Amino acid sequence: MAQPFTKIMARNIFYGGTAFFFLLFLALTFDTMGQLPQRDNRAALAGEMGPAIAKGKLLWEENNCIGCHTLLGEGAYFAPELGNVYKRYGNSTDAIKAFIASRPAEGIPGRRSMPQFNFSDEELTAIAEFLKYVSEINTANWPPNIQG
Amino acid sequence: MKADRSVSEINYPPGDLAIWIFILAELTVFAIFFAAYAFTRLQHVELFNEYQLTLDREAALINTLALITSSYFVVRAVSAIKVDDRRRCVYWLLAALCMGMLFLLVKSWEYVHHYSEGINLSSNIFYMFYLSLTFFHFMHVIMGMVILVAIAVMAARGKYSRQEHTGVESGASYWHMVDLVWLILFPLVYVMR
Amino acid sequence: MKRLSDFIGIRPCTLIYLLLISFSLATFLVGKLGFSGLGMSLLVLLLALIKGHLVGSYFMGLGGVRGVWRWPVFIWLFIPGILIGMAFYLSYQ
Amino acid sequence: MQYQSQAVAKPYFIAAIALFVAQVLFGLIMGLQYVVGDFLFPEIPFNVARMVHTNALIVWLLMAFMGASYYLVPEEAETELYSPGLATLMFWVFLGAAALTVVGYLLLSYSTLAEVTMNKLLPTMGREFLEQPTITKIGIVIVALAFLFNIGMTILRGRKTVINLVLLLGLTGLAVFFLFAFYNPENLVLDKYFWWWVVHLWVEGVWELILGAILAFVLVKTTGVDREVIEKWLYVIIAMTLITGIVGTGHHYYWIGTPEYWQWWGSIFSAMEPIPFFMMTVFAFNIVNKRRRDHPNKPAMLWALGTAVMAFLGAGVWGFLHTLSPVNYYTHGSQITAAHGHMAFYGAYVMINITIISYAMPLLRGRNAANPVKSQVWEMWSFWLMTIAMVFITLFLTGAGILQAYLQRMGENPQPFMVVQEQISLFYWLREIAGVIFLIGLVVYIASFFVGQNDPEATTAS
Repeated sequence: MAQPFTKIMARNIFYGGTAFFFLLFLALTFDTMGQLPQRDNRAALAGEMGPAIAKGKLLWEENNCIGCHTLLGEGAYFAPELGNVYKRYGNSTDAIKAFIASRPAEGIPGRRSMPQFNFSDEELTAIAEFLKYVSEINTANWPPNIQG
Repeated sequence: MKADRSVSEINYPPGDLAIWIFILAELTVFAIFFAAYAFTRLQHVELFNEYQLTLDREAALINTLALITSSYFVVRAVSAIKVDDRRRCVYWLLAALCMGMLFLLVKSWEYVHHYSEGINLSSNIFYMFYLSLTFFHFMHVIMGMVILVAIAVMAARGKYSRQEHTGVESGASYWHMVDLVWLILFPLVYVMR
Repeated sequence: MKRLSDFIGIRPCTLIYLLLISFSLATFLVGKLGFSGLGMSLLVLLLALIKGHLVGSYFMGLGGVRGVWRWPVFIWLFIPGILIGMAFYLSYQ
Repeated sequence: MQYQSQAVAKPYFIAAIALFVAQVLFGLIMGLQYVVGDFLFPEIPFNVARMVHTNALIVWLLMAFMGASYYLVPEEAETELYSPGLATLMFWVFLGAAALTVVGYLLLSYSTLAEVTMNKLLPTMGREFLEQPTITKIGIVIVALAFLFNIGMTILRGRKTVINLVLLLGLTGLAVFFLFAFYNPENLVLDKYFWWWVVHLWVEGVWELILGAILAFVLVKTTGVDREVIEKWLYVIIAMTLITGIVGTGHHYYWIGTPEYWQWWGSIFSAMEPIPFFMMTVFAFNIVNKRRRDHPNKPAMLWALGTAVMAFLGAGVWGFLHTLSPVNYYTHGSQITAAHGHMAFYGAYVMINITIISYAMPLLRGRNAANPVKSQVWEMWSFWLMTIAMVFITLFLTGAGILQAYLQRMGENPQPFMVVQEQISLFYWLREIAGVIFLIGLVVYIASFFVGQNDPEATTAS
């Protein structure tokens, strides 16, 4: 006698299992959405610097920073992690601004170099405030150390 | 019960192979979760022992009895269909569903109680495990009940018989799996300390 | 099991059911009476594993199966059982 | 080729291969920039090369999926395509949008491109893999909808096989989850959370349905094994894929501001993600062993088996390597991720597309079943060259990643990122060499379409 193994049963398990685990995923997502206010530093977004942070994020995106850097570990792996750069630079937005502004337009011979983006001071402030906001997200102690 | 196959020639479990692959996958997830619970407890023994006492053991006992009883009813339902007694098969399945419903009610009541105390997955590592394990199992009970409803309807429509009852056996196997998981979960999370 | 159930005059599955119920009550009592400690924990674990084996063998019907399919539930109980036992043992060291 | 309208697949396949070449060339540029930092700077900075590399990959995989669908759906449904004209039109729209986007990447600075395409109206640009201008994204949605309509109507009109339904489900999921690309809140954590609904639920979710359906189709065709057997295993495998893969999304939610329980949920479920890949490997070899005939198209069979093995290695094994949260704590965002990404994409999606191209192209070019022997030999050489090169790329990147994690994130004196990069540059050189061999393999692959074309077609006996 052979083991019964029918296509109908396999199909039912596929649909049932998929629906089941998608619902589970939605339930966990629902819980996560409830927890995020305690972790994602949204107070900063609602605060005085909120507009600057939002502008900084847009500048971050429109200059494709993620194409070289990682942010909270996601992105390209060509240039340093920036999720904690504010802390790495001694909790200083000015240091971040100075670094970005000082990149040579023609690069550094033989080495990787960040392009010169010719940002205005206001834009530099926005980016630095965005990076400060990111550094204050609760990331479960990642990265392991200040080097990112 | 008429033995239509002698014991020695059966070398596959009752029900469809596909449901067994599914059962094994589910059991694996639970096994990893159980081991993770035990080893995480090792690092937080006092915390686990303290918060374990906040759980409602009476409710868990009722739930254990409910699931064992419903599993037993499902066994009777399979026996019934094997002698072509469709009516009784449906009755046993309905009885099993009632027990499942009891489980859901009691467990929901527990959840409401936790919720009113502001306990959630992020409260501490014990509640994280307790809620994850029981909620994941809770969803399995719902899933199992959906399956039982489906086979009860099919049985009532006369889709199963003495010769062809793989569907009943498949659903029964899944339901026993749900019971089996709880039989480990109950002592591990509620009693062992 | 069959012979015993014949002797008492109930179905084998009913006998298993009664065993499961009594084991569960015993487990509950251990908690209710506030017993703790390594010995008690391992005893409760053993009861749980036996219950699991009864469900696997008699309710799921794997006890009467030849070959590999006889074993998945047993193995499933065995491996986590060992791991849980080990973790509790270590927590008392 | 049994239905005239299957021919619309051909331009899709050709364009896919052309974009594949572009992808690999830009990959080599990036590989060189890793060790010669100022290479092509500031003309093609790294971020631009990377955008072209990853976006070309995504677009060519999508193109090949569409080509595969246009090829296999009519044959499965046993009817002509609902609208071959729409399929051809959409091909040109898609190709045009892709070409314009790449030209935009290369000729304009990214911020200018954002300005020209009015990103501020609905900012969606500048997130990894979703760098396309918003207007391109809208174009992708339109093309995808037209494509789904065409395929859906064809299936509705004809025979509804499991392969067709699973494929349609996968493609629908692809379109639906892409919509999350348009959700880009100011809150970075929310942004990242739902960004993964595109990226993860694509590659570890619905794309695997597409992969499974294409693989099943090729196996049905080349082995002659009973369709019933293949279809029920297809269901079991994709069931396992989604059971583990959906909650497995949690392995991306360890360190991005999401609650810590994801470390458990993500670890446990993603630890099980290799299982469906393993099942797929076992399944493919079993079916081939049970074959009722020897199909003369040997490379197609080779690619099919290669997909099963390499997807398991790349997605399964290399994924498992760093999926557990205590490991991922040290490897997150390191070269380990890059290693996994390379082998998983090649093993699962590049290879499945080459499988269907390898199977379908001889037929689309008017042959009975297969290419001439010489062409097949070249193609099989390309298989080994590219696959082995990819194994080495992965191994070198893994070496780089382990060292990187060790020097930068562990130990007493963690060193800065750039200092560590200098120290592991040997691995990057070796990776680049393996990359060149991959390119040679790709050249051989393309050459296989042109060599020995006047020879007689291969038959089973040869």
